[in-house]
Amino acid sequence: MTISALPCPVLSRENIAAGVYDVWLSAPQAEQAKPGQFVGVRCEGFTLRRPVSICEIDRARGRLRLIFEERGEGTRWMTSVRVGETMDLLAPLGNGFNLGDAGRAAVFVGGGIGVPPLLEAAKPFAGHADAILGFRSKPNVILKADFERFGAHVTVVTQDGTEGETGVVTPPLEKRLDSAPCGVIFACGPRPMLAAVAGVAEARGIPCFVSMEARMACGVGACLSCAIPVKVGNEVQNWHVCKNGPVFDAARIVW
Amino acid sequence: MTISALPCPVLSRENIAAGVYDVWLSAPQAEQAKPGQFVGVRCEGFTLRRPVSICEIDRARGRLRLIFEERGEGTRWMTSVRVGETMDLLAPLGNGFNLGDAGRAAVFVGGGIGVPPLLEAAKPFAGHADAILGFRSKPNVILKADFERFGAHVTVVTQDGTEGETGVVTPPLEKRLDSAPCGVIFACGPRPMLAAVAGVAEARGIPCFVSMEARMACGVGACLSCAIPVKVGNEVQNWHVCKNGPVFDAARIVW
Amino acid sequence: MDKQSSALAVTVAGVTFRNPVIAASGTFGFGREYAKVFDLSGLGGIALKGMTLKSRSGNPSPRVAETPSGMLNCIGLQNPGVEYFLKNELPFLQKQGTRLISNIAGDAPEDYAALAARLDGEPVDMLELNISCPNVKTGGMAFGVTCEGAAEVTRAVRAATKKPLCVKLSPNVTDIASIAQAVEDAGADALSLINTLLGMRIDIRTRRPILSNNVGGLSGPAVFPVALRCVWQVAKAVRIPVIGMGGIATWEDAVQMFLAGASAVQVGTATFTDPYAMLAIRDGLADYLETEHIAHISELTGQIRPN
Amino acid sequence: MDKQSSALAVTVAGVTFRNPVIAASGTFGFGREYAKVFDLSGLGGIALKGMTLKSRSGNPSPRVAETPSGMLNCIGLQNPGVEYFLKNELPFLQKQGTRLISNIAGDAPEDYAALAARLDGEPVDMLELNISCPNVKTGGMAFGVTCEGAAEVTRAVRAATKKPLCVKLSPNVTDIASIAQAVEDAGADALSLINTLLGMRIDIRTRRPILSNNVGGLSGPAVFPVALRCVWQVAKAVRIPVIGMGGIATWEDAVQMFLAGASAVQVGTATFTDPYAMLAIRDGLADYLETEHIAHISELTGQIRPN
Ligand SMILES: Cc1cc2nc3c(=O)[nH]c(=O)nc-3n(C[C@H](O)[C@H](O)[C@H](O)COP(=O)(O)OP(=O)(O)OC[C@H]3O[C@@H](n4cnc5c(N)ncnc54)[C@H](O)[C@@H]3O)c2cc1C
Ligand SMILES: Cc1cc2nc3c(=O)[nH]c(=O)nc-3n(C[C@H](O)[C@H](O)[C@H](O)COP(=O)(O)OP(=O)(O)OC[C@H]3O[C@@H](n4cnc5c(N)ncnc54)[C@H](O)[C@@H]3O)c2cc1C
Ligand SMILES: Cc1cc2nc3c(=O)[nH]c(=O)nc-3n(C[C@H](O)[C@H](O)[C@H](O)COP(=O)(O)O)c2cc1C
Ligand SMILES: Cc1cc2nc3c(=O)[nH]c(=O)nc-3n(C[C@H](O)[C@H](O)[C@H](O)COP(=O)(O)O)c2cc1C
Ligand code: FES
Ligand code: FES
Repeated sequence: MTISALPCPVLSRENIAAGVYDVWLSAPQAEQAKPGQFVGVRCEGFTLRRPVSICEIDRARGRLRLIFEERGEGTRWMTSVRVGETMDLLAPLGNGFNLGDAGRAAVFVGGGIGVPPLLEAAKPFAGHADAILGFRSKPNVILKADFERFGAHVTVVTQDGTEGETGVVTPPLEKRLDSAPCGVIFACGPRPMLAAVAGVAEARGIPCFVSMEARMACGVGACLSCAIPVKVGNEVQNWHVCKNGPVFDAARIVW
Repeated sequence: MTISALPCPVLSRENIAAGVYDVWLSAPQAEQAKPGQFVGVRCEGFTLRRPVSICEIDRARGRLRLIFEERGEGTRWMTSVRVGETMDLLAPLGNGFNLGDAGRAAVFVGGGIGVPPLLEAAKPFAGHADAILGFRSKPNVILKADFERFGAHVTVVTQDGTEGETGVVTPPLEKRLDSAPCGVIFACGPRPMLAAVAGVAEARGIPCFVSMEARMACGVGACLSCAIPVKVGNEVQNWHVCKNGPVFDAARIVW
Repeated sequence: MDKQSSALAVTVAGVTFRNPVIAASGTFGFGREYAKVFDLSGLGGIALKGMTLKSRSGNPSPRVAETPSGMLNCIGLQNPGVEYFLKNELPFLQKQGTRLISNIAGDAPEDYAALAARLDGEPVDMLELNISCPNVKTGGMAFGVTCEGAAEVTRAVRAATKKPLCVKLSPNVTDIASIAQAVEDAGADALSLINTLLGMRIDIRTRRPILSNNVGGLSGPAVFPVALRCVWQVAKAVRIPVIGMGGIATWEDAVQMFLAGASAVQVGTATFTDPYAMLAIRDGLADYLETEHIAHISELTGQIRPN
Repeated sequence: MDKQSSALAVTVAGVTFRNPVIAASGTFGFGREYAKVFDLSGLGGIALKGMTLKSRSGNPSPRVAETPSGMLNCIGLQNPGVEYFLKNELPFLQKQGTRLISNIAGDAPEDYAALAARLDGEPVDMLELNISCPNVKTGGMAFGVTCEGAAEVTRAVRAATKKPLCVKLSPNVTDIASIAQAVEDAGADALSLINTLLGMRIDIRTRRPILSNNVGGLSGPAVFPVALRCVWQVAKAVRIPVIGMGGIATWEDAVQMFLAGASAVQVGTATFTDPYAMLAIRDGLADYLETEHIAHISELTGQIRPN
C-alpha cells in the first residue's frame, strides 16, 4: 500500500445536519482505500492535519466521500472549502475494518459523527446488516437514507426522542441481539458508547470491532503521538491509532 | 483625529500593471483622511499589518483607493482579496503631505509603487502640477491617465525606454526646474531616487517633501519600530515614519 | 464599559486594576497614540514604555521583522528619559482613568535604584523592573538570567522605593522558577513574565540579519506555549502574584494564563494585529465568567488541574 | 533524484550525506512508515527515533497539541529498545540508501555509554546524543542544561564508541554556546540543535493541560527564529560542524540556517504538515544554488554578514 498527499478538488458539498458537511472529492487515493480507513486533511494555517474517516469510496471514478462536523478551528476551515476548491488529503491511512465474511449478519452501531465510517463497511453486508445510529437530537441525524439505500435495516435513536427511539444505542442493540443471531458488531462513536457496546458484545461472545480516536501528528505511524494502551496477552502495550487502528478488536481495548 | 480599524468591503479591484492591483474600498475612515497618509492592512495569517499609502480619497462616499504591488507574502494575500470581500484597515495613519498653497507650481516625482500617494496630493494643484513618474519598464507604468485627468502635466520615464523618456527621473526633473519656476517638490519612491531628488531640490533651494518607508509594527507611533534618523538642529534624533511621517522635509533626512 | 463589572477587578500587590487586562510595556508607548484609537479607561492598566534615567535613542532600523505567528523586535529601549516623561507624558496619562505601571531599566543596580527613587513620589501605581530586555548591550537581560543579578537589582530598587514592585522575568533561562524565587526573596511584590525570547531572522538575499541588532525579541502567539509554561512553573514556586504575558491574543489564551496561576495579564503584540484585542479579551473574559457562573476572575487563578 | 547533484552533498564529521536534508529524530520513526509515502533514498539521512537500551512505553495520550504555527509533543521516548531495533528495524533501514543517525538516550551516562558501545559495530553512520529531551523524568534534558552534565555524558559516550558523535542540544538554557563548547571539549564531532522548547497548553473546559505530561516540547515554524539564533550563537563558538534544525519548513528557512552556520539541516514537524516537505526543501536548495551560481551548498555555511 502506498500513501500519498494530493490536493483533491471538492466535487460536491452539502450541509446535511447542524454543523455537518458532506463532501465528495476527486481523490486518486480512492483506488487503494478500504472501509474504516481515514485521511489527514491539511487545514490552511495549521501545523497538524485533521483525521477524517472515509465515509464512501468510489474506486471506479477515484472519489472519496467525507463527512465532517465543525468542532474547532481546523474543522471550521474545512467547512469553508467550496466546490471547485481543493483539500490536500494524505490518504489512505490506517487499517480500516476487517469485514470478514459478509454473509454473516452484522450490526453496525454508530454514534453522531462516528456514523460515517460505518457506511462503506455496511455496503457488502447489504440485506443482513442492521444499523443502530444514535444522535443527540433530530437536527443531528445523518445518513439514515444512505444506510437504507444499501439495504441495511436502520434504527435511529436520539437522546431527546425527537426522532426514532429515545435514549442511547445499547437498548436497541440488545433488543436486536435478542431477536436474531449476529456474527459481528462494528462500532464507531464516542468512547463511552464504544465501551458500552463492547460490554454488550463481550457478554454475548460476539466479535466486536471499534474505531478509536486519538490526537495525531503524522497519521502514518512514525511519530508515536496517537498511542492507546492495548491488551496483548497479559501485557498492556502502546499501540497507535493511526497505524494499528483506527479499528481495534474491542476485546483488546483498556476501557 | 481618531484612528479606527474596520473591515472594509472591496468595491472594485483591477490588475493595472505587472503584479499591481488597484482597489477601491468602502472605508468610513475616508472622511478624516488626508493625501499622503496611509493605512495598515491586516493580512490573514500575519501578525503585522502592511502599510499601504492612500492613493485617492472619496470623502463624500466614504471610500479609499489603494494601489499595491505583490512583494512578499502579505501583499500576495492582499492581491487575493476579491470584490465583496473585506480588508481590515487601520486608518488613517501618519501625517501626510502638508500641501501648503496649492496656487504654487508643484512638481510630483514618483518612482514605481511610490507613485500612488502623489495622486491625491496632486489634485488641488490641478493645472500647475507636473508629475514626473519613473518606472522600470512599460508593463510597470501606472496612473499616467489619472494624473492627467486631474490636470497634471505628466512625464513618464522608464529605465529601459520602453515608454516615455529613457532613464531615471532626475534629468526630466532638472529640465522641468530649468524651464519654469517651481514652489515645491513632493516625492515618493525608492530611497536612492528620493535622495537624488532631495539633492536636486536642495541645490536649487526648492522646498522638498519626501514620503519614507520603514518596517512597522503598530503604525500609530506607540512601539517605536519605524525609527529613522532625522536632523534636528545640530542633533540627529530618531523620528518615526508612522507618526512623524511618512512625509518628511527632505532637508531633515540623513541620506 | 458595561462589561467591566466588578467581577473583573483584580488587586495585585495592593493595586486594584478595574480589569485584569494591561497593555504590555513597549507596545503601547505612553498611551498617547492608542488614545486616538480607543478610550484608555477601558484597560485595566498600561505598562509604560521601558524607561531609563537619561534619554536613549535605541537601535537603528530595521527594528522589527515578521515571523510565523509572531514578530521580532530590537527597539533597544529608546525612550525620552524620566524627566521628560514626568513633565510631558505623565500629566496626560494621569487623566486617562487607568492604572500606570512604570517599566524601568538601567545599566547598573544604582541606575535602577535612582530611577525608582525619582518615581517614588510620582503618581504611577507600580514599578515594573525590566531585567529581561534582550535588546540592549549592558544591563537589560544580563541581570535577569542569574539569580544573583536579579536579586541584586531587586534589592537595590526595593530599598529605593515604597511603590509596589513588580519584576519582569526573562524566559531565556534554564530555570525561571529559581530566578523568580530569588527575586521574591529580594523583596519583589509581584512578578511579570515573560519578556521576549531571543530570536533571529536572516534576509537570504543580502545575507544580513533583518534586524539591525542581528538578534531580537520574539513575541506574539508563537511564544504563548512557552509563556504559559513559564507562568505555571513560576506561580507554583512563589507566593507573590504573577502577571502573565507572552502571545496572549484571545480571551481563551487569557483564561489559560489565569488557570496557570496569573492574577492579571498583559497583552502586547496582539494589539498590533488588532488594536482592539485587549478590549475583546476583556469582554470575552466577562462573558466567560457570566456563562460559567464564576463570580470573580480571581477564582480562576491557579485553578489548573495538572495531570 | 535529478536535483541531487553533487552540489548538495555534505560531509559532517566524516560522514557524507548525499544531500543536507535529514529527517529529525522522533518525527520519522524508523523510516518504515514514510517509505510508503516516498522513496527514502531521496533524503540525505534519517535521524532515527530516540532509542534506549531497554524498551520504553512513553507517556500516556494525549501526546500532541496544536499551537500557533507549531505543535507540542510529550511522546516520552517510547521505543522498542536497542536489541529489537538491531534485529527488526536496522536490516530494513540499511536497504533504503540513505544515511542513518542513531539518536540515543538514557537515564545515566553509563546507559548512554552502554548503548553507544552496543551500536559501535553496527551499520549506523553516526550517533546523536539526545541530552535534550524535555519529556522524560530522568536523564533527557537534565544532562543538556548544564555544561558539566553535557560534558560528562559526551565523555562517557566518546570513550565507548568510534562512531562519529553528534550531541543534540537543548534551547531551554541560559547560554547554549557555553554548553556547546563544553561538549566540543568533551570530544563531540558535531552538534545538532535545537531540540524542542518547553511549552504548555491548557484545555479551558476541563482545566487540564492538554498533554498528559502537562508540559511538552514546542516545535514547528513558531520556534524557527529561536533555532536560528541558537545555531548562530553556537556556530560562532565552536569549530565542529553544526546540524541546524527547529521549525525549518521551506528551502528559504534552510538557507538561513546554512548562513547562520549550519553544515546540514534536520526537518521534523514540517513533514507532518506536508510529507514531501523535505524533498521540496532539497529541490529548492538545488534550484537556489543553480540560480545563484553557487557551486556547492557548503559555500553558504556561516556566510551570514552580521550588522
Ligand atoms: C481516526 C479518526 C477519524 C475521524 N473521523 C472523523 C469524521 O469522519 N468526521 C469528523 O467530523 N470527525 C472525525 N474525527 C474527529 C476529528 O478529527 C476532530 O473533530 C478534528 O480533528 C477536530 O479538529 P479541530 O481543529 O476542529 O478542533 P480543535 O479542538 O481545534 O483541534 C485541536 C487539535 O486536536 C485534535 N483533535 C481534536 N479533537 C479530536 C478528536 N476527536 N480526535 C482526534 N484528534 C482531535 C485536532 O486534530 C487538532 O490537532 C476523526 C478522528 C479520528 C482520530
Ligand atoms: C508608509 C508606507 C507606505 C507604503 N505604501 C505602499 C503602497 O501604496 N503600495 C505598495 O505596494 N506598497 C507600499 N508600501 C510598501 C509595502 O508596505 C510593502 O511592500 C509591504 O509591507 C511588503 O509586505 P509583504 O508581506 O508582501 O513582504 P515581506 O517582505 O514578506 O514582508 C515582511 C515584513 O517586512 C515589511 N516590509 C517589507 N517591505 C517593506 C517596505 N518597503 N516598507 C515597509 N515595510 C516593509 C512588511 O510589512 C512585513 O512586516 C508602503 C510602505 C510604507 C512604509
Ligand atoms: C516592540 C516591542 C517593544 C517592547 N519593549 C519593551 C520594553 O520596553 N520593556 C519591557 O519590559 N518589555 C518590552 N517588550 C516586551 C513586551 O512587553 C512583552 O513582554 C512581550 O512582547 C511578550 O508579550 P506579547 O507576546 O503579548 O507581545 C516589548 C515588546 C515589543 C513587541
Ligand atoms: C513528535 C516528536 C518526537 C520527537 N522525538 C525526539 C526524539 O526521540 N529524540 C530527539 O532527539 N528529538 C526528538 N524530537 C525533536 C526533533 O527531533 C526536533 O529537534 C524538533 O522537533 C525541532 O525540529 P522541527 O521544528 O523541525 O520539528 C521530537 C519532535 C517531535 C515533534
Ligand atoms: S499520528 Fe504519528 S504515530 Fe499516529
Ligand atoms: S510602527 Fe510603531 S512607532 Fe511606528
